[in-house]
Order: sequence, then C-alpha cells, then structure tokens
Amino acid sequence: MSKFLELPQAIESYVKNGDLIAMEGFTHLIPFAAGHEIIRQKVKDLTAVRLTPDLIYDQMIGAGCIKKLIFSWGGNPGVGSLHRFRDAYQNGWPNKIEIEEHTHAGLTNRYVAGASGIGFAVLKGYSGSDLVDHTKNVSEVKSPFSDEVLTAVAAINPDVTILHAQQADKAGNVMMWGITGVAKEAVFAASKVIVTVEEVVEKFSPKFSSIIIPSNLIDAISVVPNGAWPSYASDFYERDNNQYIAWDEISKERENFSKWLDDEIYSKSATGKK
Amino acid sequence: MSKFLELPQAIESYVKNGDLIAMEGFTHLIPFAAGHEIIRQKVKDLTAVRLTPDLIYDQMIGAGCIKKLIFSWGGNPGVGSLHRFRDAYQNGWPNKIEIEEHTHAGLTNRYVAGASGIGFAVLKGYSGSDLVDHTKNVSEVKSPFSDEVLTAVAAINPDVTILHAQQADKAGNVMMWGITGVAKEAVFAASKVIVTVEEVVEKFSPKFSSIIIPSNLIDAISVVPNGAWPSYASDFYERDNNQYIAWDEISKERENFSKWLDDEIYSKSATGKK
Amino acid sequence: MSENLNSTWTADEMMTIAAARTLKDGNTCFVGIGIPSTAAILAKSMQAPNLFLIYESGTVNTNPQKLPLSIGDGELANHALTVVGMPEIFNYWLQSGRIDVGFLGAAQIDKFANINTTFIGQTYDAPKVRLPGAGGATEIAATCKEVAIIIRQTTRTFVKQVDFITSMGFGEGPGSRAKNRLRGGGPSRVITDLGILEPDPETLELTMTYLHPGVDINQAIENTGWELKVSPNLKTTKAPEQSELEKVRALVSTSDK
Amino acid sequence: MSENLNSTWTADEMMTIAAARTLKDGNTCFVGIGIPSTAAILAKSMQAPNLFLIYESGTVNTNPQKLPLSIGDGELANHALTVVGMPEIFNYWLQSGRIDVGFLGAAQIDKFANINTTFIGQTYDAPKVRLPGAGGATEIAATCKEVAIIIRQTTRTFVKQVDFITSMGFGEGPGSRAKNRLRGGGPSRVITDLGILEPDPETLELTMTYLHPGVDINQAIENTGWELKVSPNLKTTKAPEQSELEKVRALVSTSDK
Repeated sequence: MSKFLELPQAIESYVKNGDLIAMEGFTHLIPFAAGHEIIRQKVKDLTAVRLTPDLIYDQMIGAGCIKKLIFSWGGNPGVGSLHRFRDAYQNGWPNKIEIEEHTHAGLTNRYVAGASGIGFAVLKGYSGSDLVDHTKNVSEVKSPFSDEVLTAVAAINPDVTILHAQQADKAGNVMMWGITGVAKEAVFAASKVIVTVEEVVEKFSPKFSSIIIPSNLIDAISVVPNGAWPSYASDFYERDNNQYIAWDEISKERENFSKWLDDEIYSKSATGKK
Repeated sequence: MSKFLELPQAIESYVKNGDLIAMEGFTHLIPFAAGHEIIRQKVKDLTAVRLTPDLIYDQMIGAGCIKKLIFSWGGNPGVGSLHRFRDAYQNGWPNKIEIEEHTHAGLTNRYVAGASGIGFAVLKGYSGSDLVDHTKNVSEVKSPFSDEVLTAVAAINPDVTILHAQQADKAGNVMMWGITGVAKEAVFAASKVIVTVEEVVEKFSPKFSSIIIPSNLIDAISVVPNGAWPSYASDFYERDNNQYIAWDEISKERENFSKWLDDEIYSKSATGKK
Repeated sequence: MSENLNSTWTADEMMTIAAARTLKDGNTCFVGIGIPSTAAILAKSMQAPNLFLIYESGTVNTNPQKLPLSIGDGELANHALTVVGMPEIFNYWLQSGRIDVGFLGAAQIDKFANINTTFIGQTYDAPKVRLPGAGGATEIAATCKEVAIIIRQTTRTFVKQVDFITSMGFGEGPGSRAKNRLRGGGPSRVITDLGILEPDPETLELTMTYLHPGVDINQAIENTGWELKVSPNLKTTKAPEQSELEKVRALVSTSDK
Repeated sequence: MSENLNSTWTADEMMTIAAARTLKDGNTCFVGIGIPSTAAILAKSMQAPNLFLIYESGTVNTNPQKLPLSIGDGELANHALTVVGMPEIFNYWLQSGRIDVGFLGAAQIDKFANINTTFIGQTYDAPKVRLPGAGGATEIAATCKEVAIIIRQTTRTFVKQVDFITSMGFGEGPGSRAKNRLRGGGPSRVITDLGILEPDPETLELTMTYLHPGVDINQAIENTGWELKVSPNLKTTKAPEQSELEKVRALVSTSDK
C-alpha cells in the first residue's frame, strides 16, 4: 500500500546507491523533481534505464549519480545532443559510464518481460542493425512450432521505478493520462515504486486513455506540483521548450553545468518548479 | 476502413465456411445477434475459438456451424453445463466436433502472439496440469540467457473476429468499456473484423477503462441494439440471467433445442432482442 | 444445501464464513467464481475491508455490493478501481507473482490437493461427465503465494485419485511442485462444509485440522475417498457469530435480486 | 536552410512538399520526428486528409494542428483518436505488419539506403560524434510495407559506407533483407533537398529518378559520396504550388508559437 511521503523522504527511503533505477515518462510526465532530489542526495553508482535519457539523465550523469545507462534513444528531443552524457561516455567526466543500447521495441519488451515475471520476451527486433553486436541481453530463440527464429530480450526488473503522474486519490491510487509510454510495465517490473503527482483528488474522473495504478503497486507518493517541469503534464502545463533549448548551452561546458548544479539543484529544496 | 453494413450483409461478406472464427466478449458484450445470423446463414465447418464458449457457441454447435472448438472454460456461467457442446463432443450430434483446450492464460497469450505478428508467445503456464498432454499448440522453449524454461503457445490468427461494442462514431471507430477481456488482441490477430454496436454517436465521451478500436482495423460495423442480449452491455442493459437459466432446459434435449432454433432463430430476422 | 441439525446455520454458511475468516486484510486475492467469490466478498465486510480482489475478467480491486452471477458480471466492473484486459491480468498481475492468495473451487480433489475441474469418469476423449475445464485455475494454483480451496466434502469430491489434474496442488507429494516448475507456495488450506484441512508440513498430505461445530470426525472420514489423516491437535472451528451469519445471508440474498 | 536562388521556395520546403506528395490517402504511416513528421502532417492538409498517423509515443490516428516539438508532444496526444502504451504500438501495430509507410530521417545513408543514426567517425566505443541511436527506427525500417527516407543530400550524409547500420535498408544488396529476416518491403524512395532517389529494381541501388526544379544533376553527383546512379528517365519534380507553399509555411510557423 502506498504512503504519502515528502519527496526527500521518499527518495531516501527507496533509492539506494548501486540500484537499478527506471525513471520513465516518454517526453510527457518526466519525473524531473525526483531526479533533482536524487542529485541532491548524492546517490551514486546507479544503473539507470530509460527509453530516452532526455535532460533528466543528462543531469544525473553530469552530477555523478550514474555508472551505467541503458537506453534506446539518447538525444535532447528536438534540440540536439546530450552533452553531459557524451562527456561522461567519451571523456569519463565526472565518471566513466558504461552504456547498453537498445531499440525502443527491444527495451519496451525488456520491460514487458520484467512486468510479466518471466526471464525474457520474444519479438522481431534489431534485425539488420549493427546494434546487436554491441548490446547485451539480446539473443535469439527458435520456435518449437516452426522454423521461425525470434529475437529474445532479457527481462529488466528495476530495484525502483519512479514516475510522475497527474493525480493520486486519497487511498493512494494514481491516475495518469495522455502519453503513458511504458509506465505500466515499469511499475509491474519493479520491486519498489515512487510516484510524484501534481495533485490529490477526492475521486478520479474518467479521461480518455487514462491508466490507473493501484495503491498496492506503489510504495511512496509525493505531491509535487510541477514535478515534471520542464517536460509537461497533460491538462496541467505544457513543455517549457525554452528550457530544453537552454539546456544545450548550460550543459555544453563542465563549468556552466557545475554552476547550474549549484544554483538550481544543490541550493534549492525539493519542489517542482516552473 | 470500416463500412456500416446491415448484419446479414456483414456476415455474408466476411464469414466463410471453414473459417477460423473468434467471437469474443468475456461474459460482457457477447456478440449473440451476430452468432444467430451465422446460424441463420447456415455457415458450416467453422473452427471457433473463444475463451468461454458460453451459450453463443453452444447454440452454434447445436446448429451445426462448428467442427472444432478452441476454448479454455466451457460452461454455462453460474448455471452448469453446455449441453449442445457435450452432445456434439460425446455423441456427435449434429456433427462430431474436435476440441482443443487451453487455460485462460494460455489462450490469452495465443491471441497476444497473433496480435503481435509473431508465431508464438512465452509464459509460465499449464505447469502441473494434465491439459498439456491433450492440447496442441503448447510447447516449451529454453531461455537463451539462463536455465529458465518457459511455456510456448502458438499464435492464433482468426480469419475473422466478431465483437459487440457499445458505440461507434460516424467515422467508423468503435469504443467499448467495462470488461473487454481479449477484445483488443482478437482484433489485432484477425484478418477481418466485424463489430456490432449498440449505437452510433457523434463523438465519444471519456469513460473509465475504455478502449477505442480505430476504423482501419475494422471491416464492417453493424448497428444492432441489444446485440449482446442475453449477455450484457455495460451502461445499456444487464445480463438477462433468466435466459441463461432457461437455456439449461432448452438445450438439454435435442428436440427442445431444435424447436428453439426454429422459433427463435430461423423464423426471425437479424436484430438484437430483449 | 444440507441443514446442520445441531445449529442455526447451514453447512454452506459455515463453510463460507470459515473460508472468509482465513483472508487477511490488505492481501491481494485472485478469486474464482461461486463460493470462493462469496467468501472473499464476505471477508471484505468482516475482518478484511481492504482485501484487494482481482477476478480473471480484468476487474482490479473490486468491491461488489451483491454477488456476481458470473466472473465477468457488470457488478464487478462497476465497483472496480480499474478494469484491464486479460493479458494484463494473467501476465502482469498473476504470472509476475503479485497475488497473495488464490481462492478456488473444485469438482474433485485428492489428498495432495490436486484439483480436477475438467471431466469425471472414463477418459478425456469420452468422459462420463464433462466439466468446464481450467479457466484461470491452473495458473492461479501454480503461481499464488498460497492457494485456498473451497469444496464440499463427500466421497464424490474427495477422491483417491482425481480423474484429471486440471490444477496441481502438491502433485505426488514433496518435490512435485518444483519438478513441475510451480512457483507459488501451493494449497495452504481446504475449507469444506465439515471442517478445514491443511497440508502436513512433512508429507504435504491434507490433514483434517479443524471440524466445524457439531461435526463428528467419523463424518469427515466417511466423506473422504482416501484414508483421511487427522491432526493430533484437531480443533473445533469457532461457531459463526450472529453478525457473520447476518452478513453472509444478506450477501447471498443479493443474488436473487 | 539553403535558399534556392532560382526559385521562390527553399530547398527544405521543396523537400518537405515532395515528401508529402508521396503519401497516399488512407495509408497508415508510422512517423519519425523532424522533417518526416512535418511532411506527413502537411500531406494531411493536401492530398491525404485520411492519412492515418502513428507515432512511437503511442498516439494513434493523430491530427496535430501544429508541429510537434518532440515525438511525445502533447499536441499529438490531444489530437489523437486514442493513445496507447508503447508495447501496443511496437508489438500490435508495428510488428504485426499493419503499417503501410514508415517515414524516417537519417544522419547518414549509403547507396543501399542503410541508415545510420548512432555515431559518426571512429568507433562505437569512442565515437567522434555520438548520435541519439535507434529509437523506433530499426523496427520501422524492418517491418513497414515500404519506407520513405527524408534527408538532405551532401557528401556528409550520402556516404560510401555508413559508420554504423542502425536501421537496414537493402544491406549489401539483393538478398540481404531476407537473410536478416526483415519482412517489410524496404526503402521505396529517398527524398532529399535536391531530388528523389529510388532503388533500382534489379540491383536495389539508390538511383536518382527526380531532380527538383532548378537543381542540376552535377549538383546531385557532387553531393553524393558514392558514384551516383542516375535514371535514364530522370524527371523533374513538379514545382511547388502556391497552395502547397502556403501550407508548409503555415505549418512550420506553428513551431514558433
């Protein structure tokens, strides 16, 4: 059953050095406030999985939280490169990071297998791509019914999954809508789940394409309005694209980035902001 | 893109003798009117798949439409046996039928594989059950990553899937809500799809747990109010349980059943009824 | 339904109440239709208001106000926190090992709590009585942390050998579950109209550990198709309280409405 | 964006319009972000109002009114018929073979239309320039009935050998797709700022079949890193109509809002 906790307490309770962590949210509902609190608490040696590392993992990489990145598309969406990721990967600053790279279809199915409690999933994937030579956890299985050969991907089971959602109810269930990506799979695959939400409501109202995550799949809920900023929360606020553009400049040089870290993260407390 | 057709025309256009047919709806939204029209058109030699054959397949079996039944729970829910199924299976009346029996989890994953365009799905299933000795399309695969052995089930890809839903919009998209079972998978797995609906609306309104089936996955939509009777359509009508109870008596003896077939099916036209 | 002449409740009422009492508040319970469902819903009005009920039809954390007629009853959907597709139920909820208790009925059971719901008599291809089959039960029995079974105790239901293992309990005894790759803990109790049986910790054979008030051990022995093991510490089930009886009767009466 | 001095439109406008024109009304189109997305949305306001657009973020049959900033833009969700989870997008929509056209961009492409979006220069482990990687492109390229690629034509992008095959076109030529178990038809055209290339029916090598108005074939040859094959029936793309230009400009201007 979920408990309502302040964000610092939620992170402290459920995110440990060395964890395999998934912070999902496909462009939408990216749990930035939680990521910033992880930086603030100086969590180390995370293996961090996310389809699209986006700014959130670029920031955590730059801050030295991550030792290995598992991903399938690593850019600043609509802007360009993730400079902190590249600096860590290519130059080892602030620490070397290892990467494990997939396709979206493949990494999605790693989550599906994890959510399903089986060791692997089967798909038609990676075919013809050089990726397969550089990526662990991808293999093949032959059909027991025909000559068909399918790709197999190993399950991924995060120690902790962190999501941002629009609403919780008082019983600690969570509702999210709009683009939900692999949120459901990341929850079912994980041992522990933290969700930050925009607000708490008495009762959920029907929404198109909404999913509800029952309280018993969640460990901690933190109420953090604007907790997905500068990404967006459908029906709450839009993406602050200027921040995505500004990040290119902030993150390009180590010095600028370190100043940003001091000014915007270390010297601030855990809240969403806009 | 879906076309709006009268039900007789929809069945005539898309259901052929010898087809592999899936008529889904888990207790809820069972496409009875479509099943009755199939009986009326004297379609033969169907291989019919459905998690729960229910009254609809009992009726179609008794009427001689089905040569093989693929299922995972074959009773009259809350009432007892399916007498026409048993008479066909055990005594060959009106024709012998072959059966292929699964667990819900197994047959559900056969649909998942079919929907996914791969030849098989993997799960932990059937373990410890004698079923596996009597059921084709169930096998094993070994993990390429560990010693894990999983159950494999072969994909099922119906020639035609038939569903009942609450609403269509004018563009021929369909919305259903409440219990949807394996509706989505049965649609994606199929070559042709027919949907009967309670009503056509200008625009869908948000509902909890609703799914939308886009027009381009559907071949024909028939507007058949009460088309799921005597099962139910959430927010439209409740299950007519007296009919389920009455079916036990109607179906017990061949003579009674044949009279029912004459009175209620052959001498009536294609409409839902209540 | 046989009246228990020594009491003011029926044997089925006692069985349902005894089953309901075993469910812990906050547990996640995967429910089969019929008496298991009645008992689980009853438990929510008794000691387990936060019992998290899941049905194979896709209804998640449902709180029905009357007895469902079938496992896909609209009552279950209307009072659910959410309703999901069956792949999600079987793959994400059940197969992942998230369910505490599976609650099942049976047509036949043997001393290792193997369950038959497929056919009775003769052969699979030419059965004397064909039953509905597996539904969700095979994987519920395989996967839940524990399984509770509710079944009336007679020589027709408690048989030396089931005609078909639809859902495995302990197979042929210790080691069978592991050999068959069943991950859940297996049957923890069988609740009947006569009492409660639990697997012996060593042999895993079902052992009568409770008799319901007014039931004689010979009744249980006579109604069992194998040589029934009886616990040296055989206890008597606590008699139904008036409030429990009122609740079960109110609940059962909803099915007539 | 380089101005085409002989005309009243830019090369990027011509490229986008030429790409948009190739999409058939009623087709199902799986769209990558950037110019492919702009072209697909443009096509809906031109000859293909019923083009069924799917983005990997889960937005199904979306009809955005302005250019999405990213593949998961709220604009795509707000104007979608429905939004589904990514397993459904990749397994049920894409992998099942339901998509007519995959519409992709690229950083590098070779003469067999193999696509690199992973890294440029040196090695995978120590790249000169690290790019975002595969995203959905590998399976889009493998699976769709046909694939259209939009890319500016320069010797940096049109290379003799891609540094990494992220998404396979025709591999090493005839037979490669089958050998690699790719089920879709593969690239049917590459639309550039200079013209259109199509695979030769025999050799599958990309062949210049159209030049945009005002472009000289030598320009195309000079901007290609391999010995460019030119169709004996080389044609000129129809110049943009005023209405097409108005539409593309109106659309592109929405991204500033």
